[in-house]
Amino acid sequence: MEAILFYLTATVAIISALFVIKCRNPVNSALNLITTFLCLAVFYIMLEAPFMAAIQIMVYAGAIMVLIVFVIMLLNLGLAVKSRYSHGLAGGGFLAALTLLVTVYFIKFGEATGTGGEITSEVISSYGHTELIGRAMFVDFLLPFEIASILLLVAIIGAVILSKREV
Amino acid sequence: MYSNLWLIPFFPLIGSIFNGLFGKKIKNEAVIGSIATGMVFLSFLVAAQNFFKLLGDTEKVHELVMASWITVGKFQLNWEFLLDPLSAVMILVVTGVGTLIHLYSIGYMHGEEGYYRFFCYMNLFAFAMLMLVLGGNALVMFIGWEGVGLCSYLLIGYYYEKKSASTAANKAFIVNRIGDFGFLCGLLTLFWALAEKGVWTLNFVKIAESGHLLESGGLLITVVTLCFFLGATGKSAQIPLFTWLPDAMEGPTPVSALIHAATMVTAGVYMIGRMNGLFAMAPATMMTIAIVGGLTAFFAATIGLAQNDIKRVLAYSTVSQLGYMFLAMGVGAFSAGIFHLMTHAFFKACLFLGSGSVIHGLHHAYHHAHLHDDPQDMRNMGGLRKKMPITFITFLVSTIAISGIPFFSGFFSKDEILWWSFGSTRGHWLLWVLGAAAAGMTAFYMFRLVFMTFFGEQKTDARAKDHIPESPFTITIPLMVLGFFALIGGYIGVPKILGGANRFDAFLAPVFEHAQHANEIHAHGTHATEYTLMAVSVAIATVGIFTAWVMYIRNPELPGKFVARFEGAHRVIFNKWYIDELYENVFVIPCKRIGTFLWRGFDVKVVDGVVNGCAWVVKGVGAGLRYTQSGYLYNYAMAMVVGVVVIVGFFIF
Amino acid sequence: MITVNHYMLLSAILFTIGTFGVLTRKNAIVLFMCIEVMLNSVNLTFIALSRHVGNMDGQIFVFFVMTVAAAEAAVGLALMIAFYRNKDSIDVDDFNMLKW
Amino acid sequence: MADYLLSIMTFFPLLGILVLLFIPRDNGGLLKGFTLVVSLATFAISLPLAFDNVFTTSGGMHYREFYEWINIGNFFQMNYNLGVDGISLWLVMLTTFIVPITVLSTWNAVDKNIKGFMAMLLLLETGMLGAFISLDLFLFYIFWELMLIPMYFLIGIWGGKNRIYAAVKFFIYTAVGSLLMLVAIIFVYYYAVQSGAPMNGFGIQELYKLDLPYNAQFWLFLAFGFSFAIKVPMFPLHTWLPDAHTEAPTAGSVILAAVMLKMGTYGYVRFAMPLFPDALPTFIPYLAFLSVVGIIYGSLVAMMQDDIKKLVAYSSVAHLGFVMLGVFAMNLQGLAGGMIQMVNHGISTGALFLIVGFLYERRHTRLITEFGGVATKMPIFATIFMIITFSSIGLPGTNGFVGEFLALMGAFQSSLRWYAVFATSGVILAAVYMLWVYQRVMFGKVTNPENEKLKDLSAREIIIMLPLLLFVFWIGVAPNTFLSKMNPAMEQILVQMNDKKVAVVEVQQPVVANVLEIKSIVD
Repeated sequence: MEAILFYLTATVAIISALFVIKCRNPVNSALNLITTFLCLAVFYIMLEAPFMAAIQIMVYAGAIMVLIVFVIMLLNLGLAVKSRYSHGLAGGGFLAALTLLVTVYFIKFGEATGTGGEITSEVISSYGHTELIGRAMFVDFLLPFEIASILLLVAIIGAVILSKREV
Repeated sequence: MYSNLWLIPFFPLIGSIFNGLFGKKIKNEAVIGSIATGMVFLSFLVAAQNFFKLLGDTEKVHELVMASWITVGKFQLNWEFLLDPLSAVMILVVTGVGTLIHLYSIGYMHGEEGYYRFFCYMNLFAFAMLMLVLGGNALVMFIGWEGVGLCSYLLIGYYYEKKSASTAANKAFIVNRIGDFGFLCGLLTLFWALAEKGVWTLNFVKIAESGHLLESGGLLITVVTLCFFLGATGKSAQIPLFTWLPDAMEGPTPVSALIHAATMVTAGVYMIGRMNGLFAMAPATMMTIAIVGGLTAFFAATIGLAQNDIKRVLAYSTVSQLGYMFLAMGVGAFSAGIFHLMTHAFFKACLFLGSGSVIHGLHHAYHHAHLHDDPQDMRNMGGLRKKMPITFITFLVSTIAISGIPFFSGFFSKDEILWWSFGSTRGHWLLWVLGAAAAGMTAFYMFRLVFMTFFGEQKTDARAKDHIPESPFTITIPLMVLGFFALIGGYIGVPKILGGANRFDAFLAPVFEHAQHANEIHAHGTHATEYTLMAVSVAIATVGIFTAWVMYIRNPELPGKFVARFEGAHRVIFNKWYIDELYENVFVIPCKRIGTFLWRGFDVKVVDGVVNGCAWVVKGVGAGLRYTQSGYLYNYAMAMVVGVVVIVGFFIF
Repeated sequence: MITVNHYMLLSAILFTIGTFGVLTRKNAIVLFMCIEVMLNSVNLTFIALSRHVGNMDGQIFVFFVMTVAAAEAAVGLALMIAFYRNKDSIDVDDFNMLKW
Repeated sequence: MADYLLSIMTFFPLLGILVLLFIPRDNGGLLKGFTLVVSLATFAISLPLAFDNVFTTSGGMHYREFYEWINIGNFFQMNYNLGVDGISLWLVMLTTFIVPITVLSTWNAVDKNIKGFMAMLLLLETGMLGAFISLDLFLFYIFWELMLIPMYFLIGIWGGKNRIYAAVKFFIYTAVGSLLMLVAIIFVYYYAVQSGAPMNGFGIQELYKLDLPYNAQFWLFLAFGFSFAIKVPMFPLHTWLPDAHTEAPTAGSVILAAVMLKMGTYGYVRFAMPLFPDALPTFIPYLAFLSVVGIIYGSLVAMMQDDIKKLVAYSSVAHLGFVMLGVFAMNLQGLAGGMIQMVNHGISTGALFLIVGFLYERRHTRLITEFGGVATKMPIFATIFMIITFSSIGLPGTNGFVGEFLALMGAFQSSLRWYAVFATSGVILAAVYMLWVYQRVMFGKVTNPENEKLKDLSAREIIIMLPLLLFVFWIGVAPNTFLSKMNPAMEQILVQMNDKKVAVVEVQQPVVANVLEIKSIVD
């Protein structure tokens, strides 16, 4: 059951990702990207990380994609781009294949070590994923969390200043 | 006991600072001049008091430590003064002659624009010179040593708007610096040599005490003393560093009298006297000194024969007389050298001041007649004895004294030097010959000077000749005082052979006796020899005077013929043996060339060439590589991916 | 049985697709989306491994990646708007002002 | 106050910059006035150091401040480690003393972007002070680089015609040296970590005791020595100096000459020599040789310059040669001479640059041939110039003599005797080039009509020069004021070099506190 779900979702994710880079119209690309994101959210649930799945949908599929689509609409790009691909098609393909080769090799011959951490399925089900995340975030990683918030603030200011018509 | 020694240099310093700071505002010449003169006179009083106290004292060496100066580890140096018979004589000479010359300057410098500046420098000089002679260790002495050089520089360059004056000032200071280089090297080597033996000192008394630690006649002591002697040649204008002194006559005449005749230039002699213990231990150095001194006396006298500028004649005469002093030091006649230093201070100061009086008078006359003739050229003078009687008489007395005519001061001192150069254990008859020949020439050119200036018909321009006045009393009083001393100054040192007690020698004995005994330096010979030598030297001087009389009074056309006959020789002598040109070509021009080459050739081309070359290489490589920066995003992205793949691949495989 | 290797393989494929897109597409916004695909593939690895190891840290890291992605989206898109205003295009071929 | 004196002193100018930022940029007077006040206050803060007698009795570090800063276990640890001893004391004082003078000297000289200029001056002061009092090698390196940047801008923005070239040359020269030094610093640190020697971050007092093998010391000394030799600058690494000096604004030249060149010589005394004493004897003959070459070469080249400022710059090369010769004599007299000469050079050459600045402000040229007869028009200026000239020549009674004499004396006592003889000839050459330029500029008749309207020094300019003149004579007549506070520290450093086993006597236990605790990531 799990395997079927995995392969199905994986197929959808890969195909929609391919469409992201294939579609002529950026709006279509964006919609395909949303599909990919949703598939990933499914995986997160399968990996017993429901909170991450929720965030994935909210932040990526919700916020970021809306932003992207907005921008596409705003600039009214449509089919303005003459050709989809730049001249590096062959080089890009080769390099991408090489990347795949290296990673696959890595996964095939490597071994994921370090099992046996304290967060097991039982722990997750007894505490709930959200609480675990929260505890990690606000106890161990408090300072980075605060720094991240400052980063976002800076990004907001940056975005406002950059898109202002006259500085 | 002698705790007021510090006042002696202190007074002139105060005067100098006062005139330097406020002189410009005061403007009143009388105030400025009398403050400066008064300050030197005050130190003269203190010096005289200390002198007489020392005269009656059995203990002859007194040190006064004022304060600590430099303390670094075992090296401890104080501001300290040393009073012994030698420095006592020197402070009397410096302050005494100094006071008179200051007084003289009040009248002589009247109306000068930088009146306050002049007196500021003069007082500063008095301060530095007193530091030099009173310094209790070599470094305090060195302060004075360089300080007098500085004042000499300032005063030679007093008329700084004249190019020749400022050039002469530079020359004086730089040539002196060459001497100072020697002095420093000697000082440092000596200090090191003594420190090796465990004596960390620069104090003169301690140096004298520990001199025996060094090997007598050894290489080290010879090098040290030779270095010191190089210092002395610079300051005292000896071969090979004498060229600055004649040029130094660019300064006002009182400066020439005080600094370049009576005091500063004798500093080298004084220094050798101060370190006589060391010098006595180095016979090779002593011999060098004697030879250099004798040669200087001789060569400078030859140059003096042909000069026409009244002050230049005196300048070469000074160089020549300084040569005598060095000759004395070199043959071990330390007290005779100092004796000659003293008598020379009197008669040479008097001569310079007298020439100044003449120049002053002529200048006045030319100014009156709106002429621009050279008031220093003897060919424009003549017959002045009636116009300036006091100047003439004092000048004549001093001339006789310098010529070595019996019963004048110069006779006693010069004769003692000649006797020692012949009879001393460190002497040689050749040295005597050099000295005697120089004495004859001295008599000749000094009387040539007198005859050209004061006798014969007046060759001054007709429009000016009736306006030559006798100088005012501030000028004549110092002349008379100095003339008086030039006359009688020698009687404190009448040699035993002439029935005197040579009290001067006895007074200085505590300073020199030890070194002379320890190193077996003494003059030996029979009375007959001594009498004969005396008679010969007097005869030579008389011949010189007579020749001058013949050539410049009886047959005034004779010199012209003489010059025409020996044209080549005359030209060489007139041009000072071309020494200046030689130095210019051997040292100055190559130095400038090397400097220019090092700058334009080495610094700019080689060093900067390498530096800029590196920059060019980097720039060139960069210029080639910048074409990889296409500006296209995917190129960069591709490069990144390649990098990632390579690095990850490296870790995996 | 689905192991962590399956997830990682999937992640590798997605990453490669993203890379290919970044290297070849000309439209800056599509490029941007490709980067998001790459980021997401990495996120997947993180979470899978976090689960595998039994440690929360990986997931926390995903959280930060998302934060950065959000910030990047905001600034990056603002940049594109600014660029479009100046050049009337968001074709990366026109992004060549930094060349020599 | 006393516990934090060094920090307050070092960072007070930085605080001044913060306030400076809020002063409107077109209010030049206020900007200059405020900067002057800040720099004077810094000087006032540093004054207790000069009057503290603890330096006369103990050669150790005083006014210690110690805080942990970055601590990543054995991987990397550096501390905020400050202290001052007799060696750095007078250099610190010189720095705080010279900065107000330079601020005053810029009153009319700078007109573009005064705010930036003043901020750079203050930043420079912080950098220089920090470098002199750092006891942690890494902290030293930070300050060392910190002072490079403002100087780069001072030359590059406010300089003369060829300023960009000069600034870049200055920067790259120095950066090359300092990067080599950085490598050496890191090597020493990790060597110490691996050998398990007791350490305190990069604290030099602990590193002094480190036993390094000879061939490591050889290369390390080379790296440190190279870096410092560039800064000194020693022949043949000196060519950045004339360019930098000529193009820099007066204030920049003064600070460059007075303080920044001392960084190199100070670096030798504080770091290169005591850290690697075994390699030292190998290098001393070469370094002494280069010093002597520097003296003679600098003098000869200075002699032929036609630009006054360049002449003074080359004379710096010669003067620093004396410093280095004294330092390499490796005895107390030489070291004392070197140290005193550093201060002297700061005063005399600083004053010379100010003098050139005065002329430049009036005539906008520095060519010697343009002048002549200035003495008649500017008598006060002539007097001051004369005094400074003789101080630079090293006339006894002025400061220059004490330094040169002690340095030469030290060299004569050591094995460098023959070098010293040649170095002594530098006193002749110094007189030649200084007096010659003085003659050509000041003496003679006024031939250039431009010079007719020259005005004598203003009250402000006289006030600038007076303190310098005071020290010219003070150091010349009573150098013990300064020497007495240096001696214990120098003795200690010499003992340390001669016998590494003799431990540094710690006078007081440093106060440990955590200023910034960054959670270790590696742990």
